[in-house]
Amino acid sequence: MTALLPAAIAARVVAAFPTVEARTSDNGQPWLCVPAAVVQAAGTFLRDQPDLAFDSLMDLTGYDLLKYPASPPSDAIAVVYLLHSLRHRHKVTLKVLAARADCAVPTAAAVWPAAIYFEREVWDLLGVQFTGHPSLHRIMCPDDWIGHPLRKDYLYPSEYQGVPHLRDGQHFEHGPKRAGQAIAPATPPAAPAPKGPA
Amino acid sequence: MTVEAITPSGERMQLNLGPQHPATHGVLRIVIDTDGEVVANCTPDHGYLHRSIEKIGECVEYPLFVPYTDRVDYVCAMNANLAYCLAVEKLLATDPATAVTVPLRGECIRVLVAELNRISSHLIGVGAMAMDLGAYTPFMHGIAQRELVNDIFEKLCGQRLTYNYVTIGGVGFDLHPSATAEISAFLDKFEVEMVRFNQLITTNAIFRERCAGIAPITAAEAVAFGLVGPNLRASGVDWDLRRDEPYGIYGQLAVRVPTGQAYAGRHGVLGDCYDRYVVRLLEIQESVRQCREVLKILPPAAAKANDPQGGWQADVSKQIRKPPKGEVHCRTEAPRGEMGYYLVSDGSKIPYRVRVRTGSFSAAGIFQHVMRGIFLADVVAVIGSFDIVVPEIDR
Amino acid sequence: MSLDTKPGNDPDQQIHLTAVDEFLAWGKENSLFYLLFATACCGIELMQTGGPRYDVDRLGMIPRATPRQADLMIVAGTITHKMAGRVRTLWEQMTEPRWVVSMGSCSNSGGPFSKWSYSVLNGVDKYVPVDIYIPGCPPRPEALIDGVMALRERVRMYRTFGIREREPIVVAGGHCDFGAHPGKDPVTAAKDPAGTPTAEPKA
Amino acid sequence: MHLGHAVDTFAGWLSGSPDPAWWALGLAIALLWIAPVLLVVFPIAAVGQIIERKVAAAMQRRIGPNTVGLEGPLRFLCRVLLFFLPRARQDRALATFCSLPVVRPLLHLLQRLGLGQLVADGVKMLGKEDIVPAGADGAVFRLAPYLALSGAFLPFAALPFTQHIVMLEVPVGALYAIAVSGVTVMALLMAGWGSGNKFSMLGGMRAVAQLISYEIPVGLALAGVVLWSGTMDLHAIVAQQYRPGVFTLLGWNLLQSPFLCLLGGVLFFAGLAECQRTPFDMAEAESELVSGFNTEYSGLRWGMFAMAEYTEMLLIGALLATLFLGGYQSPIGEQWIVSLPVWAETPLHLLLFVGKFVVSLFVMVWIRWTLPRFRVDQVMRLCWLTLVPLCLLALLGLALTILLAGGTTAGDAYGRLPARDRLDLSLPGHLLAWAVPLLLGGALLWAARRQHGQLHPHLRQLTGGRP
Repeated sequence: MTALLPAAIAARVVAAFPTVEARTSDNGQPWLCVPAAVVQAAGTFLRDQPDLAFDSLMDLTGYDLLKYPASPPSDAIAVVYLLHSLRHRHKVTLKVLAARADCAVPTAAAVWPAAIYFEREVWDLLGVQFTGHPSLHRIMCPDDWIGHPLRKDYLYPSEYQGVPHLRDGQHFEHGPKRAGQAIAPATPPAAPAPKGPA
Repeated sequence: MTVEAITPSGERMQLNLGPQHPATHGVLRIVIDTDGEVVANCTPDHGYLHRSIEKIGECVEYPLFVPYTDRVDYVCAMNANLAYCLAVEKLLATDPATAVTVPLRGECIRVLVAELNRISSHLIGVGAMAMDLGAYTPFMHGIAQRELVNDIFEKLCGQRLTYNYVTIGGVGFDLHPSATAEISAFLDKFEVEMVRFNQLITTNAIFRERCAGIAPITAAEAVAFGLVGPNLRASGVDWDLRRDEPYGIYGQLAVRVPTGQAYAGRHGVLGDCYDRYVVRLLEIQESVRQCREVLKILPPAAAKANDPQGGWQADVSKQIRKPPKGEVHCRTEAPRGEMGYYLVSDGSKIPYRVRVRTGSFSAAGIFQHVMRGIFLADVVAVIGSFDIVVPEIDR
Repeated sequence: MSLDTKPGNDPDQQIHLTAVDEFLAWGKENSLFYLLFATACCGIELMQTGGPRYDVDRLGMIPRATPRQADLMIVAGTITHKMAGRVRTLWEQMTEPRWVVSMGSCSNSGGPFSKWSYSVLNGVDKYVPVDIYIPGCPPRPEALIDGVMALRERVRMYRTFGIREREPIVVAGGHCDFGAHPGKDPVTAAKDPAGTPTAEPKA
Repeated sequence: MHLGHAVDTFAGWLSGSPDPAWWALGLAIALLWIAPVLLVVFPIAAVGQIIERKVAAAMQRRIGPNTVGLEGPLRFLCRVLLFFLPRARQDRALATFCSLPVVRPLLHLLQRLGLGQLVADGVKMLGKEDIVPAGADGAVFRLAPYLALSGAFLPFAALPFTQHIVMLEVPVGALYAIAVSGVTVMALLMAGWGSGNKFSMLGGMRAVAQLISYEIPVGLALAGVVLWSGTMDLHAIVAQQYRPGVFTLLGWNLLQSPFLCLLGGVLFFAGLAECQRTPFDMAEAESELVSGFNTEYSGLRWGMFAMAEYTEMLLIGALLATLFLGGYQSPIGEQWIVSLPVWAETPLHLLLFVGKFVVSLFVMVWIRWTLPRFRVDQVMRLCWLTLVPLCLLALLGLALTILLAGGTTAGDAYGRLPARDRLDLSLPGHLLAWAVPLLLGGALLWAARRQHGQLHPHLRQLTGGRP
């Protein structure tokens, strides 16, 4: 039951997987930048090594780096794995920077079954394709929803199944110009707004 | 007897449980393949209450997001506020220039209201499970007790359900003068009521028979599927963030952690529905004890709000406008398990990314794995035993 | 037993009912079974209203699980776009003398989520004709009971055998028009889009 | 003398000739013959729904319906009776009538008791839209409520309300009651199938499984009483339970033998299952099947199902009273009542009989609001693995008791002389007849409790020491 320091964990992982790179965030939080190809192997390694024993996946989430003020600005989507070991009481953060064009990351569902639901949410809200996931389909938005809402360049829908999203032609005059909430141009309603579910 | 043998796939039909159904605690829909009595497979369908709270996190300044955390888990809004405020304070603490120290009285009030809200949240969880199995009276007694907690919170911060009371740097208002007397009076009366509640339903033979040995979850499965809180402790895993990763003044309180021990007697299995039910009841008793402990170490109120000893709210207006750039992960023990916030800040006064990880989300993740081969009537018991709240799943 | 005027009930709206209409309306008014339809935070307040302290059972209101046996649908909580179709189906499955109370600002107009949320429906009256709007987030049980009292005004004027008009009134007084919302006129808007037999209430 | 004579004399008096005309007979039947059911059972079943809501509210620290007064129906009567007055005057007349010294407290009491709510619910159901779902099997869907009501009301024909008031004097009254109450099974299946809805179908199938299997224990419990009293005629059974002396209570079948006591309990619980009351109400389990077989019913049809359920509860209470609790006889001082003239004795007996099945209605409502419900397989296991064996054991015990007491002599045609009259048990005989079964039962219970009732030590801490 010995809690390893983050540096020691990073050293162990880098020793086992040379392509992994140990970095620290802007406010000093250490994390490991893992290339997509190595994620599953690194996951099983972290879970099965007796002195690491990362059996509990605290959280698996992601965020869009498009508008993050980094020195080499990147438009990748970061998939974050927050791991914790119940036995040794130590934590580690893995990040996979998936390219925006065809962001695909191998699934971690085989390593931690908890990842099944987390990955479905990241696919639904950020559009990261998890290859090998047992049932990758939208979990939050309706199945016929267009776009992935948590991306920074996401435009709000003007209507859904014929029912206007906003109230009576209201629009975001002083609404959230922040974080890209400009409203998508309303598709000219061909027929009078049909009512009720399609 | 494999599931295939019990319900050959030819005779199955699809049954819709929800999204508007008395037993699904809100708008959760579960499509069940069953032959009428035995469930062969179930696929939960979420998103009916997806209010895009994480996207709102990217549009609203730090302090203005607190009312939305109430609505992530409205049954225990105080704990939800506390989780977010602790995460922001931890983000500010990563840069010594913007560090914030919460006055001691503010910390004590935070733990006091969090534990009181845990009691009222467990009352709904436990009462709803009894109602799903057909006993309406215990639910009404639970709601009667909840009203008393609502009265205390209403006098404290003017709201009955979504409080917006815990703020970044402390709590919104100080305790009104008669608060400590009222709370201890409520706790004494409440313990007598809980004994009657338990005599009515907990040791009832039919209730035990309905919950014993249903959907048992082993410790390894619970950890692998990411179960947290009472659902995890019911499987025998001795893990509670208030004791193992203490935040606020939980370090000074003696936190005792009840875990599942096959309470249902003959048919009972470790980690079954009855264990999850009893662990919540034991946690209610623990919360009552912790509230009394906090009332003892509560320092007297000082004149100024940001007095380090007797104050209740540190002044954070300067720090909150220029938070440090970077990310932080902070988790607290909410009644439905670990509520973890992953904040990414780009230095501006609006967070770059706010991610909420809740207990009900992983509980919903294990439904499909657990509900194979059980009876249709047990699906209701299993949903009730996980004490899920739909906005925690859908956010 | 004069009809004391309440906000939204201007005197020239008094209409005389025949004795039988009046008697049937008295029956409807005093036994409104509400549909168990709690989606979000207002659902918890709805349960508290049915609980021991406020007890709407005193007024003859008991929760019913199936839309067939419910007279009143209290939309308690946020309605998202994914859920909106179900609200419409539930409303269509309710049997005729039916009323809709929109409880809480989320169902009135999207509430705290109306501006920045992409998935919340701004107002349930885009899908179902609403009779009473109760502001509040969540409204107190007293506000809900006051809203039900205002609804009983309308139920008291319900003509079983005559033509019926529907005009939404806001509990907080003052008639505020919410603009042309498609759900306003049930007769024209209520064509059954799917046209499928409602064999199974998607309850 | 039973109602049939009364109907003939009344019809004869109406038409003036000993051979009554068809219309006089019809009118007499309508007024007199169905009076027990129409004037006694029907209103009490209606009031039963308000008893349920008031008792439930009392148990849940609520108040229950108390704000709905009777001004609606009174105003309607006032409009109809005083049609010649303008509305304002009619309202003023009604106001003065309502403020009379006696009327005002009475109306207030009825309002507080919830009678107004009862009328309001009924009136609302009248005005409710009555739809038949598109996918439903129309004829079956429409017929089901009437069958359910008839299945609940028919058995009351054979039950003796008092010595003189019984609708159908048949020598096999007990068998008739059980046979006719089988109709409700078919009604529930028709409702389940007719609604064309998956939830109703499930509810219907569960109802059929439960009702059919619980008719066996009810039948066996009945057989026990028939074995003991030697006859199926309900009149004779009630008459046998009379014992002179102050405590006629001791004559009741329930206290004759522990086996009969056991059969009484079995009849009550099997009766609970017959009318799908918690803890046996999975057929209309609120939380699982939305509302079971009556999911699709609305308006008056649903009201009929509710009325049938409450009438079924009253039926079980009446059967229990007739077979085990001395029918219309009072527990104490039946001698004095029997000596009263007919016009005084009949209302007293009627009141006693009604009192007994209203008490059983209250107990059923009490049980409903405390216990959770069983699962389907637990209900079946309880029926076939516990209730039926218990009944068989009790029947065996009864037969042995009668045999040991020299009840039947060779060549003696069974049934001519009720077993109880031949049973001249002396004091030690009675002690033996009671002691042995009680000891046996006590041992059985103690073993079961030791095996089942083990409470985990932590649970004692929750329930303050007492399980």
